[in-house]
Amino acid sequence: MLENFENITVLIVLAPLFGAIIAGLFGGTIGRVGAHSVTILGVTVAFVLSAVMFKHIAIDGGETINQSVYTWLVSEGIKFEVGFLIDNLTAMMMVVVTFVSLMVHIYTIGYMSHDEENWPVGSKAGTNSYQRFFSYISLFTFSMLMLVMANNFMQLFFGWEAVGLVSYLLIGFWSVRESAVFANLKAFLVNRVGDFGFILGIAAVLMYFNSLDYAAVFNAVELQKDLTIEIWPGSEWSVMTVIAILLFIGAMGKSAQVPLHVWLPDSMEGPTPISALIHAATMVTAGIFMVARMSPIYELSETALSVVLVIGAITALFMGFLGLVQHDIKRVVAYSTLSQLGYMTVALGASAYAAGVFHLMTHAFFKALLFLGAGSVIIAMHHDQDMRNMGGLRKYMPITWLTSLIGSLALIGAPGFSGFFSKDSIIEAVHHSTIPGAGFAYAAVLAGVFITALYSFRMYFLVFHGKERMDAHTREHLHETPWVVTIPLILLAIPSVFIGGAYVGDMVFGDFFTGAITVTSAHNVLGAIDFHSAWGMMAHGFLTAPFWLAAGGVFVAWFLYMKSTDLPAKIVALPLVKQIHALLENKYGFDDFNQFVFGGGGRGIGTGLWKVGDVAIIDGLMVNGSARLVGWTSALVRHVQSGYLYHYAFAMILGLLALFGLFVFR
Amino acid sequence: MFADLPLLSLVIWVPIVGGLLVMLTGSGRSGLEAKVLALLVALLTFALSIPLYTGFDTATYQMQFVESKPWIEAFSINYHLGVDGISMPLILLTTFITVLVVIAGWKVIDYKPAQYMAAFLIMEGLMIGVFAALDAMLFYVFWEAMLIPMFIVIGIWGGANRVYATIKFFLYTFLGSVFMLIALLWLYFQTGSFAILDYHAAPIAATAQIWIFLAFLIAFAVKVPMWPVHTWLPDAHVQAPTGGSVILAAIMLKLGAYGFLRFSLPITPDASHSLDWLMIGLSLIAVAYIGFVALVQQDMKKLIAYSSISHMGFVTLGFFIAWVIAENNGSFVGAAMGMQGGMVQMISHGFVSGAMFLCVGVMYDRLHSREINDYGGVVHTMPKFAAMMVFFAMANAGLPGTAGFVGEFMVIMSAFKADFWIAFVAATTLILGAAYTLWMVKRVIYGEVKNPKVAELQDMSGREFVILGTLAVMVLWLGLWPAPLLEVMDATVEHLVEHIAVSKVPVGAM
Amino acid sequence: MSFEQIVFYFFSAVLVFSATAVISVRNPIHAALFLVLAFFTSAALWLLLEAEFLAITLVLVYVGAVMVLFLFVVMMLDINIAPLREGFARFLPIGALVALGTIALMWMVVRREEFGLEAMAAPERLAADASNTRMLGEQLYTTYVYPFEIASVILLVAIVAAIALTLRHRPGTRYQKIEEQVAVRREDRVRMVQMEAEERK
Amino acid sequence: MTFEMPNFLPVLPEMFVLGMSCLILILDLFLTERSRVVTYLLAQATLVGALILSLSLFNGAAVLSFSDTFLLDPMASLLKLFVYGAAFMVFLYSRSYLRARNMFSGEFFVLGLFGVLGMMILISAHSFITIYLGLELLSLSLYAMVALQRDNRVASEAAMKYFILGAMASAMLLYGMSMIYGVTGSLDLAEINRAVEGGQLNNTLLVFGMVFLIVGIAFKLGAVPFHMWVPDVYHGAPTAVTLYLSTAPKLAAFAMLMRLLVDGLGSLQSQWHDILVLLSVLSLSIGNVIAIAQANIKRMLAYSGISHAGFLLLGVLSGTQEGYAAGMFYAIVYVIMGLGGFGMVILMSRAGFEADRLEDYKGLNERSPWFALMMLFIMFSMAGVPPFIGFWAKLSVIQAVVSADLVWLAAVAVIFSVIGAFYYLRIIKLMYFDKAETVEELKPGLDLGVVLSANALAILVLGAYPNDLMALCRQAMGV
Amino acid sequence: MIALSDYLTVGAILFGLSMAGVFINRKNVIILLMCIELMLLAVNINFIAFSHYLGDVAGQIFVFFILTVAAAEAAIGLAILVVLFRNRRTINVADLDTLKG
Repeated sequence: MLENFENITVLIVLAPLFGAIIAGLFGGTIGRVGAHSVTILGVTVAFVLSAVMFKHIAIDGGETINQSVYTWLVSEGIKFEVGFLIDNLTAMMMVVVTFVSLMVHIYTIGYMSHDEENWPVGSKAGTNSYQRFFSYISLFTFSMLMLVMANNFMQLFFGWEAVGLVSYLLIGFWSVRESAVFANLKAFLVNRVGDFGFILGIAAVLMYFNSLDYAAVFNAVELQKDLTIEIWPGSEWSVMTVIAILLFIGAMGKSAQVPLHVWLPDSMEGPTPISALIHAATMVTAGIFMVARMSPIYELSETALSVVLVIGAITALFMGFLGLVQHDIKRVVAYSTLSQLGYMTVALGASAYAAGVFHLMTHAFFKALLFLGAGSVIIAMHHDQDMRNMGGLRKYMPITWLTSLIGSLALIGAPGFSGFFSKDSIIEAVHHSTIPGAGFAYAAVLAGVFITALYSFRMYFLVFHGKERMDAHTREHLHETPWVVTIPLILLAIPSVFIGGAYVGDMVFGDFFTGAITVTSAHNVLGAIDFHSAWGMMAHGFLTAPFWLAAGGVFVAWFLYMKSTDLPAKIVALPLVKQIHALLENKYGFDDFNQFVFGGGGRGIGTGLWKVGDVAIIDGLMVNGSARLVGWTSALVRHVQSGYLYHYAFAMILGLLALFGLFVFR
Repeated sequence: MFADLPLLSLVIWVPIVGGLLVMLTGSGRSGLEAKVLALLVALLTFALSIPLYTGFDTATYQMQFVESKPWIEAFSINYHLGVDGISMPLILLTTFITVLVVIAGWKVIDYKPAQYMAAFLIMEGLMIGVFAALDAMLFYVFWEAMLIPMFIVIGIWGGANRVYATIKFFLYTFLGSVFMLIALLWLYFQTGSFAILDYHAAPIAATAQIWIFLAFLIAFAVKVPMWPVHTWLPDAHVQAPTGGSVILAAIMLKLGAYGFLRFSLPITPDASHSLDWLMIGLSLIAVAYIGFVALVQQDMKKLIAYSSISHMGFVTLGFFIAWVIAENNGSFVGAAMGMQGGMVQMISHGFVSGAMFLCVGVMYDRLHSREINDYGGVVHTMPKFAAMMVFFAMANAGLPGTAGFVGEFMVIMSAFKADFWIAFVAATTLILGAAYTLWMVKRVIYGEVKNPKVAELQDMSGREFVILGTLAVMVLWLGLWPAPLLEVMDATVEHLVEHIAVSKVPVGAM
Repeated sequence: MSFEQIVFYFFSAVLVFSATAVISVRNPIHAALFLVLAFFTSAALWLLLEAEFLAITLVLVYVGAVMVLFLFVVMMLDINIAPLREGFARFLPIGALVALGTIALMWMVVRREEFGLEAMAAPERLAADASNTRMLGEQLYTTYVYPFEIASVILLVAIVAAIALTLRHRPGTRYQKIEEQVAVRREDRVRMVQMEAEERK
Repeated sequence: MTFEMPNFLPVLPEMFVLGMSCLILILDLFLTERSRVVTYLLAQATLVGALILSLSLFNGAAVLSFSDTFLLDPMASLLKLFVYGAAFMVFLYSRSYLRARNMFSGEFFVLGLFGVLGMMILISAHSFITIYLGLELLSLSLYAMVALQRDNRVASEAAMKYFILGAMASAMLLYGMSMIYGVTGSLDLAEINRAVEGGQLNNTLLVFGMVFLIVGIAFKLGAVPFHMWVPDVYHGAPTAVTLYLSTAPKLAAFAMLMRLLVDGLGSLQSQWHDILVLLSVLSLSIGNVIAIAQANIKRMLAYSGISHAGFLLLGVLSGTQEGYAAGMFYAIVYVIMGLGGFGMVILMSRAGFEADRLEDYKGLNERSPWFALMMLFIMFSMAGVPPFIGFWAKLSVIQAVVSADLVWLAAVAVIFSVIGAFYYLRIIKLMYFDKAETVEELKPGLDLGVVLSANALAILVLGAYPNDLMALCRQAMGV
Repeated sequence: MIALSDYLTVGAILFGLSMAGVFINRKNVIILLMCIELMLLAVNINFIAFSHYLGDVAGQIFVFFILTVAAAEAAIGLAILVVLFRNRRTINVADLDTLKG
């Protein structure tokens, strides 16, 4: 059976869906154990088969699978199908998704074990919330697989929206919390703004390629690349640029690029496991994956590329800053996620798709690790997420401490850790890139390294070292989290350390992605980097600027938060810093702006159109107005019927004269 | 076995006669016998309508299941029935929804249940008649007669302000349709026949086409409804009983759109061409303007009503996009996709909006309030229901995988082919639709339980679960595999596009 | 000016005058009498037109019957003239205006040359023995027998209606019903009552 | 002076009705209050007999008699049939009503029959004289009937107004006749038509006379501005009489219209066309608009009747045979609907209680769903909503108008019919949407209930299958 | 010689006067009845004049019938008048205004 890969692909997708349906519909009957068993089983099957698939495609070099499962609809001869495309890129994504998902499933058993406490007494939604959660994350796995395995835009959009839906459901999982349901609405709407561009992009593709099938489109791009479209009179745009930018708007929404990033920090309202799975490892990287997948199109538009580059750079740097001022442990990680997504985007913009995707993979592991570590800490802290109440946890929970340290090192790109390889290759790539905005981007990513190190280790020191700031009661109950929590940590720590070194050769500088990703020779920045071996790169790494910046960051963090802990307050008190700090505190004012302009504005327009347009003018004036007019006329005219005979007679005479008049005056 | 039966006549008259019977079973006490009988009739009708689908030949655009016998020789008016790929799905939709509506009214209606059920059955028959009529006068008779039961339903079982709403509804639509009547008579004097298909073939001078088109427009625009003649809809919806709202949203609105396909486009293609800017403009206004208006509604039914208008904007947009496509691409390729998108949107909106109204109804039956602010945290007391509601809300917001997505997707696709900015405005529905729907969901379903009454709510009864469940299945099916629906209408729509592509203005005449 | 013309203009003048009087005098009795005058004068005009029978009929039927009926009614319903006196001049101008307007308009039409002498010369006088009555009678009972019958029905209806409307049995009036008197029995008249005596206070 | 025996055969119905009326008149004198029903039965028998006679005489041919003063053509036969029918229904409806108000006297039926006779004469008149006499016979009966309830103040006022205005109108009609006579030199419609067609007559004079004629006709039809009597008389008269004079005479009026304008002055169509347009537009607007403000259903129906007259004129003014057929169809349909409408008022009334205020219809659906439904049929039919017969009537006249290239007029008509729909809807609103003020069961006499149901159901059935009635009207007009 | 138009003029004047009479008389219903008689008289003059100048007897026949009808009309009119007076104790035209609107 393992030979028939067409069936395997279907099985990979359906296994988690099956688990999700069982756990979702029959959660009440099968109970908690039943629910998490069935979903974990489903995801395990998916993972194992993905691994098999990965071996078949990537390692044994089996030829790319491009199969159609069924025809969604046919219109004017254009077939919209549901189908799968499995090449190295997809295979890699599948393994990452299913692996992290599996880890998160296991981890969730521990994390959600006391979920009933999060629900108000007597809430029917509270019962079975555990099963529901598992069904959701399995459903997410299904959707994400649909997304990455799609072989056409329509299905891509399906997965795209499906993961959005699940994310919506999970962010608002604790639906009793106003903040949570606000956050999930915000997340969905912001994503919709992205999808708005995305669907227009798809429409453009359909218009110019008369097909939504990847293969068909990518084969035709060369022929269409000189087409232009007139968006508004007198402005000719390259079709490729338009398509690329429209699609990228979608990516901005999903991958939380400035200015559509605002939903991601709030999404931390959701339970930590999904923060790890959805908002760090997989879903938010869908945009990155998509752009990489569309590389044949992007390669044809330098404009689009530098847009991507600049947006990514901005995100990478400025979101990093925000990490510095956060006290909520999850939000720190969230902002670091934003910043790392920025790095990936930069890579894409620099046409270093491979590096971007590679960073996507490593980041998936160590960021999931960091989140789960944070989650483990939160469990230990009885769901207190404020770092100011932590400190010195190292001796209470060694495994969490160690794994988190590994995660942080990987994140700041300490040589040897997987993050190092991916991030350094990105920086190098940008260094070699020549397209507009590359200079700025290079500066941004370099600065970003320092910032990353600073906030990561600020968090690390505040949590695991220093004096213990939590209250007595909490301290007594402090202990290492159960194995279901720690096992995933360990399992994730391993790739966080080694995967980078192991695969950087093939994936970034090798031909792993050939066929999946297209890079024109003009943009081939990775080719420009001289790479001999992972070891060599590592050794060389100690001499490069990024390393020293990272080290500096770590040192500053140590100095500020271990050595003289009262210094930060003083610094913040300084005049100029004060304003900057305030600016960072309210996140550059993005939220206030959106609240006011879009939230308020939308409601304002709506009220205006409704009250004035509908109620006042159409209804009041035209509809009821005419009715009132008739009634009024009638009440008036009826007085002609005065009841007096002589008036009646007069009317008759006048009528007679009038009839004569008809002939006299014509 | 069904081939020899006059299926269409059966599907039309069984519910009408059944309705009369139901009325005669006496507006008694619980009216249980009336309800049971009504359900049987509705199910029978549905069963009778199935062969229309199974026996349907998707290969041809010709009318099928045709029946024709002379009715009024004086004016050569015939009792002429038939369906094609456009009308057949709508008939099935009608028979299907009516069954649900009957069930929905089961426990809720205690005042004169017999009359209630009868009204709906008769309405069903008349609406099917509209879809099946191939004779303009027959069409008009059904079209007008349909108003009577609806008028009664809203007026008797409606809310506080029902009288204003129902009279507004009646006069609005009545005013709209009388102009169509004049146009039909004029056509009769041109062609000497009331057969719609003859009108399709008849050449008409350009100016005359404009007038006819406008006359039709008034009639159909009111029904659809299009801005600015839409204001009867929110009132009617808000005041109507749940069943009424469902029929109204799921089927009656479709009649207007159907009219465009059956009359305006094929009879006056040149006028449609020269006035398509108007239609597209109004459609886009419906999408955007109404979207914003829906955003600020406090009354759930009003909100859904406005969202209906906005969704119907897609339908009309899809219908009238053809010529812009032709101008910008030199061929009508892509026009059919728009029309099919509009058609799919009609069907899917039938399911989704119907389901939404039923959801509101479920809550209204318990709390007797439609105010969003009276709710909040419903999920804690009615989790099953909440799941349903969120699902349908997502469908309403056009989530892929649900019925709501397909139509919008296709229309946007072909709108982009026509013009970037048309597609741009149309696509705003992704944002607006999600905004007003989910914002309502947030305030109604999620959050803490503030209203103590909400704390006492009971979750869905089996009856309600069956209704919503069935609809959910349909919505999913249509979303995941719309191919069968498209297959049914493909030939017809393709032919329609070919038909409108050629001018009907007689040569020399102008 | 020939004799005929003198006669014509004289009677027309009187006719018009009396007509004006009919609509303008306050006292209905005077009005009635002026109407009688109007009938007389027009009868005279008809004689000029050689419609002797009708002229006579007019005098006999109208003056003799209808106008008498009028006067009878006027007097029967003893209406006090006082309120009828005031508020007449108020409407006179507008009334006069209407009257003049209508008359002018009609006159403009009828005075046209089509009806002038050159268009329609006055027919020469009939022979002395020519009987207008006979002429009418023959027509009436041959060609116009059907209308004649109808006219009779109309008169019948008039009778029926007049009676139905005005004849009324006074409820107060008593009639002697012999059959009841004969059929009367003792218990109809006499009633035995039993009542015990009460002691005086 | 030779005198050939006239052909009595075609006049048999008239003779029969006349004879029976006289018989009843005499018989009634010898009847006591209790056996008064005999009069009623005889009256009905008379109508049935006349119906049978007319039916047996009904053939496509047109027969002249009594030296061309009498004409029996298909139109006449058909209209007569419906006149009998209408009168028959009226008597059926009125019986209990009259009893309750001790108006159940012979006079009512006798005068009613004489009215019928007048209509018959008018319908088959072929000369100014017969037209005038028929009209007067009808009018005089009606004047008397309106005042028949002697102790009724409003009724007598109504009668007085009706009489004065009616007399004025007939005087104008006569003046017009005199002018036409003067110009054409004849009283016979056919000869007049011939003379006019000849064309060397002076047009102004003809039109001058014609206008007066039209005034007379318009008054009878109740078309604006000669409608002033209609609301007051309909309102003031006892409902039974209102029922009578609002239905059958409309047919006679239509016949009069046809005889004078079509048979007589057919070749002046281009002239009277404009006048009728003016009249119909006025009637449509005034009638429908004022009806909205009414609180009394008899008055409201009166105004609706005025607007219906406007519609009827629409059919005729097109000047085509189809148009005349449409007008005739409309008149007949209006009679059927009017019977139902006023019949409902009678059905709702009790001794000492006239159900003529709109409030009296509140919550009828609770008191008697069945009759509420019947009233709903009638109202929607009057509003011209399919599938009821009223729709087909409107359709056919509007079709006639459109065929005469008067699309604007058609538009005006439909707009006002929409405005008019409002007050019909209000009745339904009262019956169905409002709570009843009184809970007492509505239990009319069996015959009354049956006849009303039959009437209303006829409206529905004819609406579902109007073909035969239309065909009748059309072949009566020789289409 | 007297022209036909002269007679017609007389008739017209009479007719106009009597119509105006119906209009301006607001006090007494009887006067209205008289006005109507006058109208008919005017019409009769027309008919007779026409029949004389046309040399056609039909006009006179018509007048004959008009006279008959007028008599009947007068009878009924007066009967109604009597009923009215019995009910209201007045025949003032201005008082006949209970029916209006």
